[in-house]
Amino acid sequence: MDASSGLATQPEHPPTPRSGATGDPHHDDHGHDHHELPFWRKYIISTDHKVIGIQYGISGLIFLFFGFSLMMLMRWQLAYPGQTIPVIGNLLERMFGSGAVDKGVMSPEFYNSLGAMHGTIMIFLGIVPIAFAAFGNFVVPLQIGAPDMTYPKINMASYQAFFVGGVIMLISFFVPGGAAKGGWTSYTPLAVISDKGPTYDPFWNGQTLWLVGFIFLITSSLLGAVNFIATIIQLRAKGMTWMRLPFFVWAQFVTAFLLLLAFPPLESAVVMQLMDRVAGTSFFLPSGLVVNGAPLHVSGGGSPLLWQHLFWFLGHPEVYVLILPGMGIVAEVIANNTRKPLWGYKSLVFAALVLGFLSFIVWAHHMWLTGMGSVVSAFFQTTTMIISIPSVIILSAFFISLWGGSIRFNTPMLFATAFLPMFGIGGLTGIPLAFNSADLYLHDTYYVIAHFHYIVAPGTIFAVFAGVYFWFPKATGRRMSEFWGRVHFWPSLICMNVIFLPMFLQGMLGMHRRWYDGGHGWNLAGEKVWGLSGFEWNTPISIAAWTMGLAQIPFIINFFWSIKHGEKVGINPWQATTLEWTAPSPPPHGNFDVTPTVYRGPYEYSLPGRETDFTMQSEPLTDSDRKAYEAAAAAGVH
Amino acid sequence: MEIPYTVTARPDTGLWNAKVGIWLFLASEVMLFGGLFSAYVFLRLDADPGLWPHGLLNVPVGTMNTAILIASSVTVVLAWAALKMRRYRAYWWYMLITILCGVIFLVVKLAYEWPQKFDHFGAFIKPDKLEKYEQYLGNHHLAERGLPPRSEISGHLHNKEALNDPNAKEYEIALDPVNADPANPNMDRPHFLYVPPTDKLAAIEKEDVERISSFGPWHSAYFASYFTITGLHGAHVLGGVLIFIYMWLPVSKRLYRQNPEHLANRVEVAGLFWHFVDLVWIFVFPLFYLL
Amino acid sequence: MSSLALINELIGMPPNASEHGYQIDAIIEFSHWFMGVLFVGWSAFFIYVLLRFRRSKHPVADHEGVKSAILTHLEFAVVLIEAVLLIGFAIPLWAKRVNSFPEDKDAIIVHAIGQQFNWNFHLPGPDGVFGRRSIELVSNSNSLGLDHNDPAAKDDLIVTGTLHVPKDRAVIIELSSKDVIHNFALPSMRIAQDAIPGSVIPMWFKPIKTGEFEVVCGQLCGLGHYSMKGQLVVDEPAAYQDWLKEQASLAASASAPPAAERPPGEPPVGPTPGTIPPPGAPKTANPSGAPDGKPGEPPQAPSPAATPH
Amino acid sequence: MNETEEMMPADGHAVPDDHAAHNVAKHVRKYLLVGATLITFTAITVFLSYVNFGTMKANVAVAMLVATFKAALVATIFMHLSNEKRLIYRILVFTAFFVLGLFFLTYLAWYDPVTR
Ligand code: HEA
Ligand code: HEA
Ligand code: CUA
Ligand SMILES: [Cu+2]
Repeated sequence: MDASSGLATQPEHPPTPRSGATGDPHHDDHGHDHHELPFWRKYIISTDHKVIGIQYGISGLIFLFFGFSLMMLMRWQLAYPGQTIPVIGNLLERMFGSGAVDKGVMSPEFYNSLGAMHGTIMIFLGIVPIAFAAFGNFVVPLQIGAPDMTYPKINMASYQAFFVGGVIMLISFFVPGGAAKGGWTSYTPLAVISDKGPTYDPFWNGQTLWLVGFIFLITSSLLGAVNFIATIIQLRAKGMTWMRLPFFVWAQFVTAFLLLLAFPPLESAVVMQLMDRVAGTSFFLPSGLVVNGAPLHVSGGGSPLLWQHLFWFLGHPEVYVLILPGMGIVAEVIANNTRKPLWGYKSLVFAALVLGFLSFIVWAHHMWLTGMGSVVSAFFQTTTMIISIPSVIILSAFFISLWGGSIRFNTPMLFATAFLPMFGIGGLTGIPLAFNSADLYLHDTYYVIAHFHYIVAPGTIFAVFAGVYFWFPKATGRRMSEFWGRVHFWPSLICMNVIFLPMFLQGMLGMHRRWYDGGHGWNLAGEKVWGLSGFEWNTPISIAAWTMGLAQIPFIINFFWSIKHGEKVGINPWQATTLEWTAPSPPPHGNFDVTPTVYRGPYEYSLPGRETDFTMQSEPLTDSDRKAYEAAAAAGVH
Repeated sequence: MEIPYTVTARPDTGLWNAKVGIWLFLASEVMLFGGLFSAYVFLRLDADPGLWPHGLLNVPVGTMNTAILIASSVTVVLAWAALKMRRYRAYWWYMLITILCGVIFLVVKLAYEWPQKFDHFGAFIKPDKLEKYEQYLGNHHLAERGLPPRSEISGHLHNKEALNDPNAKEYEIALDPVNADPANPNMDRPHFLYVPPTDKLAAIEKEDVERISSFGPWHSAYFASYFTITGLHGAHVLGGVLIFIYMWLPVSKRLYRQNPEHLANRVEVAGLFWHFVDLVWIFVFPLFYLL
Repeated sequence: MSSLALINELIGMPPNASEHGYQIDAIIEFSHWFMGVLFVGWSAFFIYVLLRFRRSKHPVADHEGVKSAILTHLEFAVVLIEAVLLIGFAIPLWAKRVNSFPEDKDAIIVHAIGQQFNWNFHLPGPDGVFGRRSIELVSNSNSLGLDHNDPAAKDDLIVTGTLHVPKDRAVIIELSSKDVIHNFALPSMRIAQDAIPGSVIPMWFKPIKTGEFEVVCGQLCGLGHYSMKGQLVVDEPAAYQDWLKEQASLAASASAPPAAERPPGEPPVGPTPGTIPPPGAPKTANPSGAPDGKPGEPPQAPSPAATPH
Repeated sequence: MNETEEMMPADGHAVPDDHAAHNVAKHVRKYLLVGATLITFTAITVFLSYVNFGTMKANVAVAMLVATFKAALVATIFMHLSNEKRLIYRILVFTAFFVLGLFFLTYLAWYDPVTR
């Protein structure tokens, strides 16, 4: 498997050749309307979709890493409960106070904070900003041949809102009582009454800041979503018809709609919970609560389930927000590295749309055990089953796309291929969860944890890595080291599975989530399975998780090193067909020297009877092409 | 670098960018208020029958505000029409009226309606003490009429200091008509004109009171949703007013000179937002004031 | 149906101890078979393709790729199987769970009330009538606010942490909560249900094995969540009667407040960090019936012996 | 309003020759009419709220009916939905579907609890 086989180090000859197509980052200012800008205008408050995309990407990766670090702490507590955290134990105590870490031992509150914030940060500050905002911002306008987003200023505002939200989330670690402890789901009443001790400060406490931060994050996502949809609708280049859009653009389009329509109900719920915490309302507090043996003096008359409905109304679409961009990236990488068109492009697009549509009417499958009658549960079980079909279609289409290809295994392709079975495992294990009779047993166990981590961690994160390696040359004009890419890939793949496979076993034993003691207090966790008892499995898992951390070092170094010192490449190093590869790398303000015109579909690889095995979307049709397409249309292919 | 279709419509969609954007934004707004309203429905269905507060708001004022918002909606379209017909002066006047309407709406809400609620108190009597206050609650009559019992005695709290004074023994409340004359069936019906508390004083012992609170958001699920939804709506009104002020200031004249169609588009977009705010109020008004 | 439970056993599902449990096991088993087949099938295809069509082996890709309609067939098969699992198993199973509760007369009815961080059980006593509970009466000595003036409450029993039930008799548990949402999960009985403050939700099962079973709190409920452990002891009917008598006599001499009480305000204490035995530490079985996961006391180390086989 | 004192925009003529402007002129009376109708119906709602239609459900239904009618007027006339581009209808149809789902399903979930 020759790594750099497909890597053209000489610039290709695109329809619109350009002199300064070297990777020198200072070229990215050949704006048509203005010249040298001060640094802060160019990189801090820029309205250029590429800069904003990169801002999102870097911040997202850092948050991702931060969320990962939180989890590595949790893994210590799970593997060696109640033992002093080595090396950084005292440091943590000084940072977060003895309420969180006492003599190097983490407290239950702190563990819950870590869990909740790990989930929140990974999803809302890690994956969404990277997979949706970063790649979306950088790639989509380029792929549809647009000069920028429709509303550049709103785009900038979106990033700034995200940034503020993120900062608020971080601050919340350092307020009295620590960050939010109610899980990323913030179920009420727990979330409403948390921190409400005698020293309760209505604003400076973890849960309230979590809510405030969320309002910013939601605003950011909404602004982004509006921008994406409008851009894709309005700014497609001449000839870029809907059915010529790269699948990645379709994925982003559906994702944007999910955010646009699913986030607002959560925003309303967040506002209500905020009212509950600061204005003394009781939207989510029923009458007659007795906390710590003392009756709670609130008006009552609220409903805890109301929160769950509004949260999961976002919650489920959100999970497809996490996976769809990943699928989009994988689609691009696979098509490019199998050197053949994606199989069943139409059905892929259709499946993505159906997926988006259905994801709005399945949310109660997270609430099977809240006392749901047979009618409603039958409805939601059915919709949940149906929604798994489009996923099967998408994944199967990817698998079949491999057939007949000439697969080159460069780093992006390695991550993309790994994505398929990993998502497969995660997705398939969603099926038993979808039957609420089976979920009776599996609910809230590590089986659920394993289910979704298989999708988001070795799934989405791998897709993200694939995307980073794939579009890095476009953003910088240089590419990341193939060798270190492999050093990054294989350990990551192995660790991911060592981490998450055993969690299925733990879940089947009945070990539950959010257990501070990792199951040591429980007989059911003492049962042996495959040689180790349920809680003994925590140790290998944790070790793998830390090794995973080490495995990221090559990536981080490779990433930053390559920005300046990576091997220079031409504007189309992967010999890809989509429009972004016709723009100079890095593309200037305004992207294209000559606004491209599109003549053909996105994945015209290995067209018979050509000297190159790829044909750019912007390459005019020859007569032979025309005949070929007509023949194909007649034969009903494409 | 020029972004296409900011003023002229894209041929195949027939729309200019901002038009697409505002409608997408409004779609998300629909979901936002949809969430709040579904919460309202959810809580109201959950509430024990008959105990959902009723007729506590000032209907004439609410009606007036509704009329004002509708009027402002009219003036916004007229302003836009004026621009289309290139009558800047008319546009300027219509815009001014719109802004004034918005401001009046907000003032009425924040300076009149809300404060009125905050110094109106209700005391919830403990279940086992209800009998003692029968003269104010009239639960026997309610029972005869097949209505659920009530536990709240409301009105003007004379001795506010009693609220957080530990050795104060009782609350003095100037009763609302409902409690002043509980046996009278047409007292617990909402009245079109706001009926002030009577001068009939009631002394209520503190330890008989489960909870006493002003008619603020903490009073009940009803007021919680009332304040949250009208608050959020008010925020939208404020936003709209600010945008309109910007479009009304001289800067707009400059844009008008360069490219009147562009200004017209902006006004149309802002107007769409304003109409939506109006539209939300059209549902808020009956749900909270009338039902 | 242990004949079926291959995968379940393989991946460590503990033995079932309730009448309906085998159905739950069956649906999990079936779906795992279904998933397994899909997974193995696809993986085989996957690996074969990766090897056969790698560039060094297959330098020139063909533009068309697969033309056959296998995918549609595959989809159809998947849809079919999912439909069978859904309509044939899942939906009727749940309907049975929630629509056909046993008659009161041939069931044991218990009120279980969750609180941070333990379970309180309220038994009606011989008269079979539950006494009135109201939060006005909640106090340190009366955690559930049972109204002792209510004649029905005279013979009621309040037990904390551990509940005994007889074998082969349906148990109906009416779940509610005092503070936050908990979840009354009985893995070995294949039953679980959220305990949601402000509402009372019934659940039922029929134990078919004697022994001690752990009650897990399956919903994050605060810092003591991980130690919120209840105990379900399934006795032979005779032993169960003895337990009732014992409890009754205890209640009669109701002096000491229930073990689970703590003065209001004082934060609930989970196991103090550091007292949790490291992996491989000697395991001691639970003294039978001792209320487990009692705040202030570190949860006992697990003991494989405690769950019967 | 006097045309001559109108300020001329850059593009020269006070009224652009595209017929859109003329249509607009025609619409103005309609806008005023709709405004009047809306205010009348506000009055009607208030009046109806003092009429008891038997059950609470009925009262709510009536009030919501009137409100929906008013909302429809605003949307179709003021917001020009009576003749918009297909794209916008598409967006709104989806939104409407999901918001109804939100209402209906939360209602169902509340309506069908586990009891015995
Ligand atoms: C990106 C994230 C993501 C995705 C895509 C999914 C996809 C699915 N999820 Fe998951 N889910 C989560 C993230 C995700 N989920 C999260 C975060 C939670 C927990 C939330 C919390 O409580 O904290 C959760 C929880 C969760 C629950 C609640 C469990 C519980 O709390 O008790 C349920 C129940 O129905 C469920 C079901 C499903 C189903 C049916 C799918 C389906 O869409 C899956 C469809 C996919 C397939 C069917 C795979 C098809 C592939 C093939 C057929 C090819 C196979 C090939 C090979 C293996 C080589 N999920
Ligand atoms: C997108 C979502 C996401 C992701 C990616 C992850 C990733 C991981 N998660 Fe997380 N997790 C959640 C979402 C996620 N998780 C959620 C929602 C919960 C539930 C929370 C709750 O209970 O409320 C949870 C809970 C959860 C638990 C259960 C805790 C408990 O219930 O007590 C555990 C336990 O092991 C865990 C582990 C892990 C591990 C080992 C990873 C690993 O896969 C981590 C892998 C991460 C990386 C490899 C990042 C590498 C980053 C870089 C390399 C950046 C490079 C930086 C630069 C270039 C600047 N997670
Ligand atoms: Cu109770 Cu968790
Ligand atoms: Cu889901």
